[in-house]
Amino acid sequence: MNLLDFSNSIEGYLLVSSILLTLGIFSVLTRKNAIGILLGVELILNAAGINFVAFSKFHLAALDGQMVTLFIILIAAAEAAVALAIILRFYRLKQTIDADEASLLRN
Amino acid sequence: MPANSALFAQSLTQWTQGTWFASVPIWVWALVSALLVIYMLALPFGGIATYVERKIAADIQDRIGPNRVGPLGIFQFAADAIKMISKEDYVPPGGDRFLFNIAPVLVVVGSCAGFVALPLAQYLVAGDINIGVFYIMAITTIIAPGILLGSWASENKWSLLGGLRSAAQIVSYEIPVALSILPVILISGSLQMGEIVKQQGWQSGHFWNVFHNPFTLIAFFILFVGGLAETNRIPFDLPEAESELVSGFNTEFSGMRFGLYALGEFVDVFVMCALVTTLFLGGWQLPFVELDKFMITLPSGLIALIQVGFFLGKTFVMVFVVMWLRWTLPRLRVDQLMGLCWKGMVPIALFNILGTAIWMWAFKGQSMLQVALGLFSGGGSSH
Amino acid sequence: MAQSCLWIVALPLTAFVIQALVGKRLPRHGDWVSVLAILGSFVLATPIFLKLLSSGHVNDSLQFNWMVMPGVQKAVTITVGVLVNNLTAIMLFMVTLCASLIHIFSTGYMHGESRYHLFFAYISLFSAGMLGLVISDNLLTLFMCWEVMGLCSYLLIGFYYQKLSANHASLKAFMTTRVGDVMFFLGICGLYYVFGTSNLTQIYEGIKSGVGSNVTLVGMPALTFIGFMLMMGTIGKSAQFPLQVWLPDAMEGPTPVSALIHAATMVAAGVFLLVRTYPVLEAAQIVLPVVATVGALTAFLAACIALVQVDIKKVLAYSTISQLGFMVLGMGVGSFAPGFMHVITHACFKACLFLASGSVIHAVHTQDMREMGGLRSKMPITFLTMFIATLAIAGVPGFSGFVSKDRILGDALAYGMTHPTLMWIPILGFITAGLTAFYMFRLIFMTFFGHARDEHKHHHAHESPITMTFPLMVLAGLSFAIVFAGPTGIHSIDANLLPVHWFDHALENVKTEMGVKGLHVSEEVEHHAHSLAMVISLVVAGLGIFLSALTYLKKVISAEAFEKALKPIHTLLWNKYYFDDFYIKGIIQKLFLPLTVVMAKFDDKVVDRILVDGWARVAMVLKSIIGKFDDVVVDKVAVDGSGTVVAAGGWVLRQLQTGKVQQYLILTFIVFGMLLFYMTR
Amino acid sequence: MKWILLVAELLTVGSALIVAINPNILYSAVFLLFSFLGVAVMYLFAGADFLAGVQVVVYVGGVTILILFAIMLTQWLYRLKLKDIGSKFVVPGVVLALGLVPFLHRGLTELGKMVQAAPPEKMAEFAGSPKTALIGKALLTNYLLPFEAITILLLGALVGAVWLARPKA
Repeated sequence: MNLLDFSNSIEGYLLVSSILLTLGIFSVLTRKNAIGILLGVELILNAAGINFVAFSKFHLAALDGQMVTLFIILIAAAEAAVALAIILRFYRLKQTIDADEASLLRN
Repeated sequence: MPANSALFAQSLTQWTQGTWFASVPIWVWALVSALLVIYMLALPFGGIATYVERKIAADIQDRIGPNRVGPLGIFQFAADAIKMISKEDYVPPGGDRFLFNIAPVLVVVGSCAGFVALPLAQYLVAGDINIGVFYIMAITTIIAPGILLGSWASENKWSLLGGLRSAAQIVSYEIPVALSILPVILISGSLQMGEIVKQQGWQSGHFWNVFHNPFTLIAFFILFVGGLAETNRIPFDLPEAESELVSGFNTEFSGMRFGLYALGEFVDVFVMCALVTTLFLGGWQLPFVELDKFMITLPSGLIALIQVGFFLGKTFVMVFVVMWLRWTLPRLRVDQLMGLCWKGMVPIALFNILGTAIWMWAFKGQSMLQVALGLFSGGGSSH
Repeated sequence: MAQSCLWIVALPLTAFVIQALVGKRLPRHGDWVSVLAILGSFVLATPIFLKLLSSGHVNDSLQFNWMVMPGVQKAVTITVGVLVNNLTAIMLFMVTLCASLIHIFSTGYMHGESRYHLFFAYISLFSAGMLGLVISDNLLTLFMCWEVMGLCSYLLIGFYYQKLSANHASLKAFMTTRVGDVMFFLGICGLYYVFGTSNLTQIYEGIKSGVGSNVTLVGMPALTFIGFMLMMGTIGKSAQFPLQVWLPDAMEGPTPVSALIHAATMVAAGVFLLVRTYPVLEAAQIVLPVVATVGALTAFLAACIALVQVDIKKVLAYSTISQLGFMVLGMGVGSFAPGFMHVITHACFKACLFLASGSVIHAVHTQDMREMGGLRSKMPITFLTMFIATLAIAGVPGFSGFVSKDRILGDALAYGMTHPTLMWIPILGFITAGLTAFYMFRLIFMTFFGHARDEHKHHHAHESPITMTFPLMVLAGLSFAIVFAGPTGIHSIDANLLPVHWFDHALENVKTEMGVKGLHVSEEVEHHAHSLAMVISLVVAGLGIFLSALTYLKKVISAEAFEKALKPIHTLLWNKYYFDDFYIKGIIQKLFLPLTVVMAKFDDKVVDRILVDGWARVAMVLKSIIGKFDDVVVDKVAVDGSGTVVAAGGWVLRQLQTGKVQQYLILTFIVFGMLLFYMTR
Repeated sequence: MKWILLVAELLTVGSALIVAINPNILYSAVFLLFSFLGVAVMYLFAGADFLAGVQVVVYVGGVTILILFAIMLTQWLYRLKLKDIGSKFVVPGVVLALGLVPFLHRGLTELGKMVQAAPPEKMAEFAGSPKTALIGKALLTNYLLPFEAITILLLGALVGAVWLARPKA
């Protein structure tokens, strides 16, 4: 059986993605915890991915959007790995992961 | 309608032309059959497997094993189930109740969801998704967070260590497993499990994928060992190493939650073995027999039964091997485990992919069997 | 066929790579790699030769683009490839045969040497170069292989690099051949200029259709210039007058090298170049007589020198030069087929001679014939084979040398009859033939007959191992006339007696397809000349043998007396006509050294003093001016001013940077919101 | 079948909400997982079967586990010091986020109107076709350069992460 052949409208996707983006921004801004910021970033990336996929089906009916989403996912994976490595390093340095503490380059 | 849908769905829609059945959309039947498969197969298997394992353990260790409940203690698992259900539902006070509750559910869901794509017979498959293999690989990854969260939620050093080990181990062994599946994908050119199985038939010329070429033979073993590691079975059961961590990630779990963990593990083992069977051992295909010949004569239901029989037979042989290993092999160290994965299996799996690609290119996708036959009959016989 | 030719070249090349990289670590220092490789080439070359024998005609070619260069009008595409015709087939067979035999010989001769593997690496590379030269269908790749062979010759002559003389000899060989090679390259450029290609087949076609007959280059007809240049290449490579000085010194190398490179193949490559480009030479009218003159002169002078040499290898070296002179002479007078045939026959018997001498040297550990003698009983196989080869080179009927040399002389005689002014060319040829017989038998007698002059060495002498004698036997077997023509080799008789004419058939075919006119004289003149030439050459050969027998065997005539009587000539010959002194003392010291001195003076006075130092002064003055400007204007005003400005701005902006990620993000998002507002308004 | 999509969307949004507002970073991570799953189902319904699989494998199997690891390694475990709302930017964050919603929705919906929807039969045909083979072809033809670039990027990220997180020398 093929799970793919259902017809629906694009607005739902757009709404969801915009909400995800908003929430992502929110959590990026309000978290003190660096990992929390990372979570927000992941949400934002997902919002972007949803947009691309939606448009690739409803607007183009072609594969391009999905390719972009694929690349987004891969880049997100790399970003998560590096970010978490950095966070661990930072933790080892300062015994905390409060993003505000990462201000050695201030002024 | 896509090619291989549920047998019930097809035949029902044929039998019930004009009745109200016909008005019911196809996916309902697919869903029904999926649920049937899961609840008629997964849960009983989980139960019986415990009993069988204990019996096998007893035989290997020259004991009698469970023999009280029922003849040969055959109802032991029912007793276990009752005991588990009736036990006190205990959550460690310092623990995190919410995570403690959802963790086992994640594990069970992750392992049971794999059933959906398993082709029990040519037409008896809940959902023959066109990314079937990939779907199973994906959905079984939910197990890892389940174990990790559960181990964390029960406030316990041993549990946490076990959970961390398990997560690391599962994430690492995802890679050789996926890489050793790729050769089969190269051969069959499809991720659809029904398709993969159909191509391993006797009539399609090349035999089971294990014997397709030397590299798939290696890949088969890598997939099997990696499956052992992913399901935390001996010799890779560091997450629940009794001698080091009390009982690993499920130390604090008791009652039905522990039951869920156990069920999840057994079902995961079954799914892994079924995956191995489907990809490499020809699934429901009968060896040396072209089933399509009989299709005309036999009733389709009987065919389905034969195929299911063969599928389950092969799968249970693999499961038996798993249990046998459990009581045979010692446990690895953590560094040995990771070393085996990253230094041993991943390179070999990559080499397999390359070799299979070269083989497909060199012999135009013929199996060793076909090549040999082609040699004897003079000239490559391409089906 | 062409592909197999590629393999023929590729095998020794791979052998070279293997030997050069890991040869030392292989068992037996990996000589088997080279031997197997060259034997494989031989096995591959044989079917081509057999096809030639059976069908009498082979022609196949293979081409692919090497480089495509954007030209002025149209893109210039340089194609390289393989051209297999009868010449190629014969040469391939000969070269692979000689090379494999000499490889086998070397396994015995070089045994226990240090840098054993390098020796085999070099000769493998050399074989690859020679075979590549033979099969290459255009002059560019031919030139490359030509240079590769030059390099190998250099490396192998200097193989015993501990010996100073060997170093000098290698340098001498390299430098001397350089002269010819540069000319040859100029010739290739000229061909490119005229025909727009370096592909031989296309050049043949162009010659047939008369292309370039009216093009002029550096003031003379282009084809003439090209012809001379190609001739210079030949002169350099196959040691013709006046560049013959390097070949005798090349004998510093190991004897198998002398046999392979400096007798059988490489020096013959020069003649092979003449053969390949023969249509061009014919089209250029006045080149061929010059070629003939050069050949005759070389043959005669070298033969004269060979009379007085006492080093066995030196004798052979000079005989090589003179035989090459014969070939060039043949080419010059237009006897195309015999000249090429002499290349082949000479390769066989000269390789045999050299290997035999190598075996002798191996036995007595000296190269001075005066210390040898009476070795016949000690080393019978060597003696027999060397004797056969000597008969061949001396031009005794029934042996291969006679066939080719007699025909060359016959054609030369006919040529002389038609052009009486050049009559002295055949005469020189005949004299040289006599001299050849004389000094060759002198060598034989001094080496093998008579009593042992050095008892010690004679005592220790012994027959060489089978690996060294087997090649001798094969090559001696190839020195019989029956291989190339009738049993006696006398053209006019056995033409109807027992026609063994594969060589002539092959050459006829290739002549037609190359469009070679060859020697054109009237029928009866030719027949007359040939019969006459046969008689004369028989007489002179017999005379030479007889005289040398009298002199060195029976001691009736005393060589010393002659030496006393003809002291000046002897010294002249002994010093090789002072050629080396002329080149070194004369050209290099008198010409080049003063030139370099003048150059140095010019560089010192003009370039350094005036240009460099003068410019320095100018620069000093400018510097001071610019320095002022820099201080006042640039530094004070521009740099410091802008610096203060930037510093102030930086202080202002720095207040923004709090190091708080989220604050930055907020700014970012505010800007983003403005953008959205602007866009969706 | 629409209701499955609806459930997925609700799951996504709801768990994203919890991710955003839950003070416990660990819960945020857990619900991020659910949100990812919902997004995967949405991909499935948008005709991106392969992408759904990739989403689950990479995010659920990879990123979530990484984040959980990081949390467990960096937080002081057993006195759950995980409460971390209360950065100074709550108010501007809330304002900014809420202020962004109308913009976004307006822009996106208008964009959705602006785009002329593809012809439905084409859309259905596209949505119905399995994507794996197509994506594979595209990766090796049109998207070869980005593909290679991504591989280099991943390699770099791998090495960099290992180097950053290496134990103290």
